[in-house]
Amino acid sequence: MVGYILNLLILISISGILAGSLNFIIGYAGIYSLAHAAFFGIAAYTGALIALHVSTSLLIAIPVAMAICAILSLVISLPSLRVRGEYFVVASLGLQMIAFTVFSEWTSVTGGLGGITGVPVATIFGFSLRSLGSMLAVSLACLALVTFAIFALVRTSFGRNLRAIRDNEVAAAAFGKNVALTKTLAVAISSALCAVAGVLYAFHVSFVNPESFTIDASVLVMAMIIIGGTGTVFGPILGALIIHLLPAGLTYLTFLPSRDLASLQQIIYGAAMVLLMIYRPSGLIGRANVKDTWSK
Amino acid sequence: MLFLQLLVDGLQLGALYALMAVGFAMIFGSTRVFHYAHGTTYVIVGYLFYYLAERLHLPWWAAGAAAAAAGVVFGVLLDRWMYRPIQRDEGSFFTVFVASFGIAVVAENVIIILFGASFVSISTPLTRVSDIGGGIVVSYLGMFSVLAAALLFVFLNWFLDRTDVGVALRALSENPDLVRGFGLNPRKLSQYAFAIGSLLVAPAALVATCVTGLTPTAGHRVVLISIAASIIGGIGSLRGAGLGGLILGLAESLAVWKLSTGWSEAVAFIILFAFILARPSGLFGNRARV
Amino acid sequence: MSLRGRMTAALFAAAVAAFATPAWAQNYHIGALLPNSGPMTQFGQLFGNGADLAADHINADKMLSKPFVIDHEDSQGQPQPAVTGMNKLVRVNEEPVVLTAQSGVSKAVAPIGEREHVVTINGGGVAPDLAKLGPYFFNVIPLVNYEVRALVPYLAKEKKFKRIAIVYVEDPLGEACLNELKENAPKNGMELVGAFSVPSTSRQFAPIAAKVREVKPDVVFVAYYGQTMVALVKQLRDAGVDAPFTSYSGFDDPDLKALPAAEGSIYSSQKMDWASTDPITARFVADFKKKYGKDPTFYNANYYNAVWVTAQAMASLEKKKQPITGENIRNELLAIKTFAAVGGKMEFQPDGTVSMPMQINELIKGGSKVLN
Amino acid sequence: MTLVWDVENASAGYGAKQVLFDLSLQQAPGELVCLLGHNGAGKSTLLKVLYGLLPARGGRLSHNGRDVTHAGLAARLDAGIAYMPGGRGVFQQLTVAENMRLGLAAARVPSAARDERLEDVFALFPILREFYGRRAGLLSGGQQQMLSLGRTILSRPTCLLLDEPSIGLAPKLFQDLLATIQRMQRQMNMAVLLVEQNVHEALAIADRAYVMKAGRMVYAGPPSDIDDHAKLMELY
Repeated sequence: MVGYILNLLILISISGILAGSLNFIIGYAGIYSLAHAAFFGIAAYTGALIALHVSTSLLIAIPVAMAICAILSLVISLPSLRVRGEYFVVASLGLQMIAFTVFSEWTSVTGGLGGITGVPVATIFGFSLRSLGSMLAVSLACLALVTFAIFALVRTSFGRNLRAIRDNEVAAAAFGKNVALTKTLAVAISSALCAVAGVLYAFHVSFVNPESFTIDASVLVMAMIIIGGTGTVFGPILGALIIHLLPAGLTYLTFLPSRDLASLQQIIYGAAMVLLMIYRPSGLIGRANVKDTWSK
Repeated sequence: MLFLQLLVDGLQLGALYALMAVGFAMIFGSTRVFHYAHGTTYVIVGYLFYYLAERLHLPWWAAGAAAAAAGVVFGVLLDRWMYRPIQRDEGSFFTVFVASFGIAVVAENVIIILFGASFVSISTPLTRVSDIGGGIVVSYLGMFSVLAAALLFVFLNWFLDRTDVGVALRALSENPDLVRGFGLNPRKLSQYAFAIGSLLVAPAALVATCVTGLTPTAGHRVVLISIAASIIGGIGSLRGAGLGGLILGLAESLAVWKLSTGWSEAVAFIILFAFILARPSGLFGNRARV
Repeated sequence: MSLRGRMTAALFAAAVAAFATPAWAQNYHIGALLPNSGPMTQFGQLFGNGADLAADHINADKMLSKPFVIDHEDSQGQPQPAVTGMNKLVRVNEEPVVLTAQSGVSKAVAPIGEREHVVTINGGGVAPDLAKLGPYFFNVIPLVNYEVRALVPYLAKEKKFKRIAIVYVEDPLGEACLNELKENAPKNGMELVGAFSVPSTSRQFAPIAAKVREVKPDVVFVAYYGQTMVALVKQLRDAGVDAPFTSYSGFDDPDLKALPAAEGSIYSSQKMDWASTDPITARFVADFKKKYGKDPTFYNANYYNAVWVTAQAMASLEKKKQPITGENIRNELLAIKTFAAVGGKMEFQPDGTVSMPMQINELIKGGSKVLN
Repeated sequence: MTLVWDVENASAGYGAKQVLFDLSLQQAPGELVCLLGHNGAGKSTLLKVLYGLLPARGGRLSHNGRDVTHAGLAARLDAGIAYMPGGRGVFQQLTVAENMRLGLAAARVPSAARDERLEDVFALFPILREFYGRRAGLLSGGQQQMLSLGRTILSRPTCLLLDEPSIGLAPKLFQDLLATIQRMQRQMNMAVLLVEQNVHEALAIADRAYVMKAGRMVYAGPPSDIDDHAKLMELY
């Protein structure tokens, strides 16, 4: 029982990191990326491969994955950043599709659809994270660090530039801000932070395959921050909590017909997304007046 | 020989892709709604067609027409009861998208409860190929796909060039505020966009129900293809989306000519990637407006 | 309410919900982690039906001192939900045994089973890499290698096919079929004239059909599974591939049996004589028809067997007055080794795989018949 | 006499931001009124409220004696109100013909009557006939303004709302355009409400003038009273 809750909390922490890192570009920079699961996946594969071939230490896997994700995000996002707004979303969706194809087709590295199995238990300072409790402690610590990093980043002049770009890109450019550089950096930072979640995920589940990094996953993360509230520090974490607890809670509603239970779960979940978007689009703890920054 | 056969197959596939993509591009271009539930329209049309034709034994043309009509109604109702309220209060592009995705999830699972998760398909001799000479084989439905696409494109061209609503829809995609400035009602226009966009996905759904079979989750792929084709063709350009769809269909088929069959899907994405890298505005796209 | 208040409340609600489960001690429980939603749902139902019937029989026979219950969790056919479901079964319900299916899901949950000493039994996936998932992982279905080795000689000798082509999915299952075919076709005097891989996401097979027609095979091996195989067979046939199809046990699929295009296909499976007078098989067949109103398939039988042998091991442990734990059940399964099960004797190998005799079947209108 | 516009205590705004405060304005039939004021004084906003693009939050709008405070766009078009937006007022990607077609469609002119309406416009702006099939984006700034104005009068309005027609025009062209506007007003007996930055030119043709400042009316009266630099500066 305790194990179940610990497991759920670990997944929530990982999702919290993921959602927080995406919120960094969506909520503070106005860059709507649907390719987040792709970077999550790249990090997870990197983490798994490092664990299998180099070292099981999180202190090695996480920085390497962060660097790889940041570099790849630069290569990939530079051309995409040339287009704006909705166009970037569509372009990022394309990247997500390509990433999935690469994950499933580049068999020699990713193991194809079969994925990579038997990722060993993570270690940190030589201490093995075999127990769920220690894994949770590390995940929570990472979540706290990432959240604090974002909290601190948006308060620097870089963060102010980001918000200036989010609110009015043309005006920001007119004030001499280097819009392309700022946005690219933001995407790189976001991808690097997202890598933390990817590595933790690979170690926790000890199995990586492409199905965990589909467009559905990207949208799920998106839903987390939209439900929780964009541009807030704790919104993404709340969103992650809800998205994980909703299906888990539904399985306890024993009066639902068991054959269709899974489908009913999905229906409730989809309907919740729709209703929230109609009636509480700023998210549960969103900014009071989102109109000015959200509308085109 | 193989090349010609693949070309013919690719044309059939591309024709249907083109229709789906143009439908999506029409809705996206003129209303800025990222209509993820476009794929849901496809699935609804297909399943209704299956239900009417295979279970209720309606004549195929009546079943097809009723299913297509239902798709149009679905699109228009979504616009009115979901996208409009969201856009009115919030206007966020992304809020609309998430809601649309939610609808896709709901519809998919309702269909699973109603019809089960496995394939449904309509058995008809029309899907069997026959030799049209030189070892090239085509099925009647394959020819129908190409013909339907051609006819719909002619209709679409006429509609966009020669009718008030068509011209207004093009205007809407250029500048929605100015449409109001002219005294036209963008909301009414967007319903037309949804009606026509949804109608365009119907032939693909009807053909797929017979040829490839249909699953409740088929809608996702429809959206992915539509989006990829829209990017390749240039967002905002209907001609571009149509051409993009055709290119994707042809590429998917012709890829196996020299390459291993495993590449057929990836080739489409490689083309997409090349466009994103080298020409993010696509074939006919204007540079994104601010 | 403050943010912290809200989060605490949500957590508390989850904890209450989680603890509010019935008292487990009164019953024996095992878990079933099957695809109850998603593209493999059809199979999830086949698997679940077989397992549920076995539970009925075990309780009817009073084989164990307490009622026997199967707790179902949905794997959605995908690793991540499967891991969540597995954790729930193993850590909340503390099930000693979990039934699973499919390579991807099995590979994802097997490490949890091993770590927590929970026996994990697969009765649906046949990919060869399922043989290497650790000491707690059992297969009650023969893996595909054995099938191809039995199938190819039949195709060559009885059917006199000379040219065989394969259309396969790019995953361990498809590649195993390809490799076995590469090795076994020449041995039996057949030529492998073409090997065509299908990307796992593809639904459009006309181009592949064109390639298959180009090599003019006598018979086409399809190595896929689930709904996509149904679509593949239908489209290949529609697009002018006239050669008969052949495949492994994955072909024993109600959708394929209902598909006119698949008629006449030849496929291998574990030996299963439904008309057998052996009491276990006869009872299974009769009660299955009674309960579900249709004929059983291998998959129903495999999951029936998975539950059946588990209960036997439990009963044996009860007799020895040993606690019912995953570890003890595992040791007992390997110690008993040979079980009387539906379809005949089932013998576990030390690596957790099972060896069973094979048979060759042909799909006929609305069903299948045994050829040898 | 029924007033074309009788606006009492109108207020309006965007989101949380209020732009217009308790505005009142009157216009007689056939009268050319110009509306002056700084950038951001709320002139364009007032036009949008009159045309129905932006709802009034308070006050009452009366047009030809009818309360149109809550009337929709179509109802206002039918009532004879037409609006020429500020900035780019034509669809760049559409041809001249298509822009005109949308004007006719918006005014719900039956197809039989369309040619006649077009001829009216061609009579005023012959250049539009010449470039009828050309994409509007390819026209010069002045030609685009003519197209925009021509499109506006397709509905044969009795009340024309013009938002800074001078934008992007060379002084000479602007003079011509103003002359045309004045001619139209006289010939068709249209009430014209003209928002302009070029104060002196606008005052020269206006029958009456209003001056706005920070969302409030600060002057209403004959143009001659304020056509004097010092006086105007005081108001601004």
